[in-house]
Parts: sequence; C-alpha cells; structure tokens
Amino acid sequence: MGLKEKIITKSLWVYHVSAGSCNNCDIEILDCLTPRFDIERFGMQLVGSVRHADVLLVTGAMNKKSLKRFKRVYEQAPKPCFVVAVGTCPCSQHMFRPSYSMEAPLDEIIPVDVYIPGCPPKPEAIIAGIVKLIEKVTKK
Amino acid sequence: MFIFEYFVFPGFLFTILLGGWGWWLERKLSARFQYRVGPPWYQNFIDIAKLFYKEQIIPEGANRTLFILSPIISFASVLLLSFMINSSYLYGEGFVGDVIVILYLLVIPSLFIVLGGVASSNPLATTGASREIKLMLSYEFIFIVSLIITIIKSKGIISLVGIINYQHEFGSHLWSISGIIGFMLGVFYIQAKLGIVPFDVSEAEQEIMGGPFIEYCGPLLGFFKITKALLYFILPLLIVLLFLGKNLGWHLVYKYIMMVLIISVIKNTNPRLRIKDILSFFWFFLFPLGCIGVVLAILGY
Amino acid sequence: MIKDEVKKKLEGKFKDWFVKNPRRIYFTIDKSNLRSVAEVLYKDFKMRLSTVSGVDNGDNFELIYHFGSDKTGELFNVRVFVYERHNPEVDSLVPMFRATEWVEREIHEMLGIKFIGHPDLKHLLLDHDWPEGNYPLRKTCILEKKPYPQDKEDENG
Amino acid sequence: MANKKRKIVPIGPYHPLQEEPEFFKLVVEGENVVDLEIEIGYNHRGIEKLSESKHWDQVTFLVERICGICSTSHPFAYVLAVEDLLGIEPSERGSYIRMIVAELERIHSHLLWLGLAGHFIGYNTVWMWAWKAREPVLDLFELISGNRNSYAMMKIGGARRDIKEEDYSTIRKTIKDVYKDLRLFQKAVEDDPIIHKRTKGIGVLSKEDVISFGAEGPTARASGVDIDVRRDDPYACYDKVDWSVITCEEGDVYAKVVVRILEMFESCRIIEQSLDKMPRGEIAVEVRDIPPGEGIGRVEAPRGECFHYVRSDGTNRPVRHKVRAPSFMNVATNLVSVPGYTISDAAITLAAVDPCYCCTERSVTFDRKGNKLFNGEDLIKLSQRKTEILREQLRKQYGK
Repeated sequence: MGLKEKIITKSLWVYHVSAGSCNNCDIEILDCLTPRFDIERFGMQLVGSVRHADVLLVTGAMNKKSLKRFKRVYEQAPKPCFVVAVGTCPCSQHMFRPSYSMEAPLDEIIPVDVYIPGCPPKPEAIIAGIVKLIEKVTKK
Repeated sequence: MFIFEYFVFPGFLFTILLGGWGWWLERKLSARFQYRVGPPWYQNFIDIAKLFYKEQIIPEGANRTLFILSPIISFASVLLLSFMINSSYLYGEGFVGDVIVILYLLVIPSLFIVLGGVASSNPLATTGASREIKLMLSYEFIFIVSLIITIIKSKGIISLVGIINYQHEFGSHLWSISGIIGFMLGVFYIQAKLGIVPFDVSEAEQEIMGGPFIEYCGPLLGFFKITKALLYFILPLLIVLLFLGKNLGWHLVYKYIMMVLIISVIKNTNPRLRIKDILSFFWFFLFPLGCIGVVLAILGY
Repeated sequence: MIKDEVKKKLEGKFKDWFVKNPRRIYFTIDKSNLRSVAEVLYKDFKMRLSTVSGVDNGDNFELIYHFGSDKTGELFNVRVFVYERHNPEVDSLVPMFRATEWVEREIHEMLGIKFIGHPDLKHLLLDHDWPEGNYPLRKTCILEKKPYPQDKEDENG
Repeated sequence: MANKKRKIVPIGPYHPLQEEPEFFKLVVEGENVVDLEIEIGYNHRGIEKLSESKHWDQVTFLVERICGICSTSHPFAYVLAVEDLLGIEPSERGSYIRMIVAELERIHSHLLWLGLAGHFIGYNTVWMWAWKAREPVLDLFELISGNRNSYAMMKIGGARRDIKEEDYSTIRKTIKDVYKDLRLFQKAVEDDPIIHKRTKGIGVLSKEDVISFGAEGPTARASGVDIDVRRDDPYACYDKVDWSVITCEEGDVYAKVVVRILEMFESCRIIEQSLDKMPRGEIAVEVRDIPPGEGIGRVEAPRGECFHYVRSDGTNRPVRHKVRAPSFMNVATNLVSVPGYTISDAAITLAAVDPCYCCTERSVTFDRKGNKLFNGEDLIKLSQRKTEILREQLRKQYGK
C-alpha cells in the first residue's frame, strides 16, 4: 500500500451521475451526507463538477439518451477515477433490462470497481460499498 | 536563510499548516451547526495532497498559458503576502506603506481566479468570473474603507507594524464605534473574499457548479486550494492585527478562533444572496456605514 | 354532478354514453368534433385535461382524453378513434391550452400520431436520433431480446 | 461586466442542482434569463417490452419503481385503477393503512423538498436540519414496511402488510416529534428576512398559466387554484377524516414553501385521526380474476395528481396501462415562471415545482402483444429474479 493510495482513499470526492434511475438511490446517496450518516467524517464530499471527482456514483439503468452524456462525463473525469454502481439498476438493469430505451448494464460500458445491489441500497450499504472500494484500492 | 524563512517559517509551510487547520475549524464548526460530526483535522491537507496525485486535464478550447499560470500566480502572491504578514507580528519587520502592498497582493488571487475562469472557456465559468469581478469591485473597496479607518485611528501610520505597535500602546481599535464599524466591514470582506455563504455567488455550486473552478482539476486545482487555505489563515489574522492588535503572542490563538467562529456563524445562518442584493448591500449599506466610520474616526470616536 | 348538463350540451356529438360509476363517464366522439367538444368541456365547464391516453388497438388507434371536473370530482373520458393505419392525424389542442403540448409530443413519438396544429412535434423523451418510423408503443414494434446477466453465466458454466 | 450578448448557460444534464439528469438551457443576457429550453428524457425507461412478463400483481412493484420519492402514490393510483375496473371496494382497514402510508410519504417528500430548496439557495443548514427531521419518518417506514423507500404496501384489494397495533404508539410519538420540528421550520421560514428576499416575488406563476398548463398539486395551490384530488374525488378514507386543503394566492416560490409546510401539518393530523379510526379486520379483500374492462385511478401524490389508466382484456396482464405523473404537467410551467428572473433565481424556481423527472419520464406505458399467458421461460425468469431477491435479502441480513 503506497502513500498515494492511502491519501486518495482518505479524501474521496464523489460525483453523482444518474442515468435513468428512479430517484431512490439518488436520495439515499444524498442521505449519506446528512446528519445521521455524514460521510464527510471520512473525508468524502459531494462535488459539483466532474473535474473534481475521484469517485463516480452511478445510479440508474443507463438509457440510451443519458448514455451519450455519461460517456462524456466519464471522459472528463481526471484519472484515477473509480466507478461505483449504486443500486440494482446499474448492476444488472433490474426490471428495466428488456426495455427499448435501455442500452446495457454499466459494466459493459465502463469498468466498474464496486457494485452495491439493493433497491434502493440503504445508506449503510452505500457506505459499506465505499469501504469495500477503499479496501480494494489500498490492497492493490 | 531567506529561503527557509520564505518557505518554512514563517512563510509557506507554517501558514499552510495553520491555514489548513483554520479551514478545517470552519468546516468542523459548520458540521456541528448542522448536527454532523465533520471531517477529521487533517482533512484539508489530505485533500490538497490528493489533488497533486490526480491527472491534469487542460480543457479543449482553453487558453493554455493563462489557464496554467492563473493558479500559480495567485498562489505565489498569497505566499508573499503570508510571509509579509507573518513577519510583521512575529519579528516586527515591515516597511512604511506595506499595508498598501498587502492591499495590492490581496487583489491578485481574485483577479487570477477570474482570468482562470475566463481562460477555461466554459459558459458557467465565465458567468462565475463575471460575478467575481462585480463582487471584487464592491468588497475590495469596503476593505480599503476599513483600512482607512484603522490608519486614521493610528494617527496616520501606514505600516502594519506601526499599526500593531500603536494598538499595543494605546489599546485595540475595536473598542470604539468607528473601530466596530471597521471590524464589521473587515468581517464581511473576509466572507466575500473567501467565497463563503452568503457571498459565494461566484462559485455557487447549485447554480453554476463552482464557477471559475469548474474546469480545473488535479494539481492546478490544488494550487487554488492551497491559495484558499493560505487565505483562510491570513485574512482573519489581518483583521485581528488591524483591529485587535493589543495583546498578541498566545492571545492571537483565541482571537483567530473567534474570527473563524464569526465567519462560521454567518455562513450557517444565511442563504446565498443574489449578486444584485450583494452589490446593493455593499454599496448602499456597508459603504455609507464605512463613510460614517471614517468621519467618526476623524472625530476620534 | 354535472354529467346531465354535459350530456345536454353535447347533444348529437357523442355516442356510447357509458356511466361506469358516478364519477367515471365514458363516451365516444367523432375525430372532427374533438376541438369543439374540448372547447365546451374546458371553457364552459372549466374542466382540466388530466392527460391523453393513446392505445394501439391493432387495426385502429384510440385516444382517450381525460377531462376532470375539479368541483364535482367527475372524470369525463372522451374517446377518439383514428382509423388510418398509415399517417394517422388528429387535431391538436395546443391552441386552446398548453397542457397538451408535451402530452401530444409524447403520443407522437410513442404511437406516431400526428397532431395538426401542434407548434413543434419533436421528440420529448426519446433520443433525437431515434429511428424515424419506429414507434415503441405500436404493437408492430418488436424489440430485440436481451439475456439477463445470470443467463449468460449459466451459458458459460 | 454584464455584456448584452446572449449566451446559453446549460443546467445539466449532470448538475448538482438536481439529483436526476435533466437539461435546461437558460438563454441569458448578463445575469437575466430571457428564455428557457427544457430537454428531458434522460430518465426515460419505457417498460413496454417488460410487461410481457408482468402479472397484474407484479405491476404494483413495477410502478413503485417509477419514482423513488412517490413510491406509494404510483402503486396507490394503480391499485385504485384496477379496483375501479373491478368495481370493488378495498377493505376498510386496508384503506386506512394505505392512507397512513401515503400521508407519511407526503411528509417525507415535502421535508426532502424543503431541505433541497434550502440547499439550492445555498442554505445548507436548512438542508441538514430538514433531512435530520426526515429520518424518523423513514424509520417509521422501516418499522411498517421493512424498507426505507419502496414500501410495497399496496395490493389490489387492500394493503399488503398490516400495521401492528403495538406500533401505534411509536407512530404517534414520531408524528408528535415531526410536528415539533415542523413548527421550527415554519417559524424559521416566516421570520428569516433573507429567505423572504430570496423567495418572495420570485418565479411567479399566475392562475391563468396554472390552468393553461394544467399544473396541479402544491404548484397549483400556491397560485390560488383550489384543487386537491383527495377532496374532489375522495379515495381511500379521506372523506372520513377531518383535514383541509391549503392554498396561497401569490404563486411565487415563497407561497410554494408555505403551502408545503402547512400541508405537512395536515398530513400529521390525518395520520393521527386514521390511527384512532382504523377498524380491526381484514387488510385486503380477495381478488381473483381481472375481467375485461377499463379503470382509472387518481391519487394526490405529494406533487399533484397521479393518474393511472388501465385496460384489461380478461387475461392476467394489462393490455394498456397509462401513467401520468404530476411533474409531467408541472415541469412545463417553468417555461413561463423562469424567464425574466436572474440565474440565481432560476435555480430555486426550477426546483420549486418539486420536479420529479423519474415520474415525468416514467415507464411510459405498459402494453403487450397478443394474449400470451405465462410460458415456461417467463416462469423461469421470474423464479430466477425471486432467487436473486432472496439472495439479496440474505446478503443484507448477513451484512447486518
């Protein structure tokens, strides 16, 4: 475990991308910031611009229209940038998979580091997922 | 020796340690206001260190030179500034007219934030830059008025060390009506300069996504963050030196913490103002107030 | 309850008047009468257009305009049948109230029904490069079948 | 520095202003917004194809996933539509349970909006405080249904789960606490001059525009249009409890804040009365086959009227299911309420209708071809999904 990994995992700035979600995961992500869960104590912050992002929290089943945008967002993110699929939708597209406006699950488009299944995952689960991400990064 | 002074003590390293800590204090206090725990004390250092590990992207269509130079120049100017201010109260070193140099150096970071925003050629960044310019026109003037008040009260001494020594002898400027007015102007100046709610229109995250900083990432953003950390230390300190210069030494610690507390309270009890409201607040409320303060200072109140 | 008044006022323009329960009234009108009926319901009875449901019945299209009276809680469901399979057209209600602007855009992209008099019938929900003539809600639209991820796993192992 | 040249300020699709992707193009002159273009569809999921394997009962869960915040309103409207089709009355206890869950959802949704509105005007303290007050409501949901969002409480004919009598006292106590917090917010909003400055006279929506756009819910009521499906077309047991419809005349953002805060008080009252009046007995009546026919369900969701239309041909799946969410009508009102104000105002005005793009771009319609019933493949798929859900539950338990 190098110094670099240690520093990055102590200061994860998350950027939230919603690609055809149902809002549940999105509000649970915001819930992580609020008093009961408060991820700022782990040094995580929600940032407004993708240029500042270290982690992309992706929710939603990735429909065709938002896919184009999402690809651009991903290209704009400075590397190293980790991708976390929040909710069952980006993991497997959930019940929306056969729909005509859906493209593909997230991991067929970009490499995904951590999957957090659940509809919606509880804030505890999201935090646990981020902890998994930290473990993964530091063990590399 | 000079290099040591400039970069380690009392220059860069010393200031950034205290600035990062002051910034953390503000974040922690805000978190406590909001029933949160808040970040650990080393958070800002980690954040800045991390940014230097990140990839540097220069957006297409940006003016490369300006885009790269802006954060570095604003960082350099604040570095010089912190050295000047620190040596004034630590060693009593300074020169006649250094407050005016401080004034100029304080304009540079804001100016280069504006230039950096314009250079990144992003509509949101340019909106933020134009807001920052409007804001600068108002808050820099308020700071000048505040400076004039303290200079008048120090019987026309135009040097930081002189002002401190004067207060040491005759008591802090704050304990008079004009002093309170000048101090108030100074607090609002800090608030606007650091881009804290209610005066953070230029980087309003919910409206224009960080304004001038929207396209910055990696080390260049890191330089801006260092600049901000340094400003977090020297701005409250400067106001303390100008208006509460009686007992320094260890007393500086609680005076500085008090300043951060005031900033934090204002931040957490107000929504963001519109740029129009800010301008009218600065020009039609604070500016006449400042004029009254100057008159009172001349009259000796 | 204003359904008797409505019935009187629209005399001769509707058929199949059907009161399913006191608050749900269904009736069918001719395509050409749509604007005048909507005007009566919207202007004279101050009703609100809840939405328009488009149904593909295989050989025809059915548009159901749901007009709700907020004072009595009655819901008048006006059926309009469009029999043209190719290039179906209906009068747009946008000149009367803007509420239908998005509704009609959506029906246009989903069912391919043209609204005459609509200012801008571009895509609302679908992507701009969605293939022309592919209307997802028509029964003829057949979509590819995607296997679930676990199906793939099963194939592999 | 205000140059009079027009430029376009994009808001979105990925923007911290809202959690969901949507795209507003603000045409601005200097700081003033002169025109607005709305581009939606980034959340469009279109579930048509999927409904080939959806049974009437399963659709309840599907519509629950239209939107996470209105995850009671959509199933509620759907089951009402099916009951309208069948011509049956749900069980009374079931109706009360539905009503309690729907009103709890209104409180949670309005508190969520209140917090976000504070966030949008840069008042993070309001955000944190409102969401702190919202947590106990989510705990109640967890107590009642087992999940914080997506409660799965609706069932054709009644409720899927009972509210246990030993939980009544917890619900009452939480509602009392929420009531206290709401008083705090009410006072804060009424007293703070800077909140007034940011919200009064901003984003004014006239009564005529509301009627023309067909806006509904708090957006319409804040403009003085007195509509509320709960009163106009009473469903569940809203006609058996005492409550009132809140309206304001101004139509600006401030009026929308006030309407929402006062509505939460009404919701608290409804819940307390429902707990008193709730009879014992079955929570659901049995429903076997769905005959051919059509039905309409209307529910007053937190954002306005939620409209579901279903048609059956006698098989075990709907032939047509039209969903019209309240935001679909409300979002369009931004076209008239945003231009004429500054960019800063645009942020809060766009948010003031409480837009819910997941609803707006909902899974438009359910439709299916032919009369095919379940075939083997579908059943396998269903069981696989069930296994997946079970596995997930186990994982969750294990995680705890």
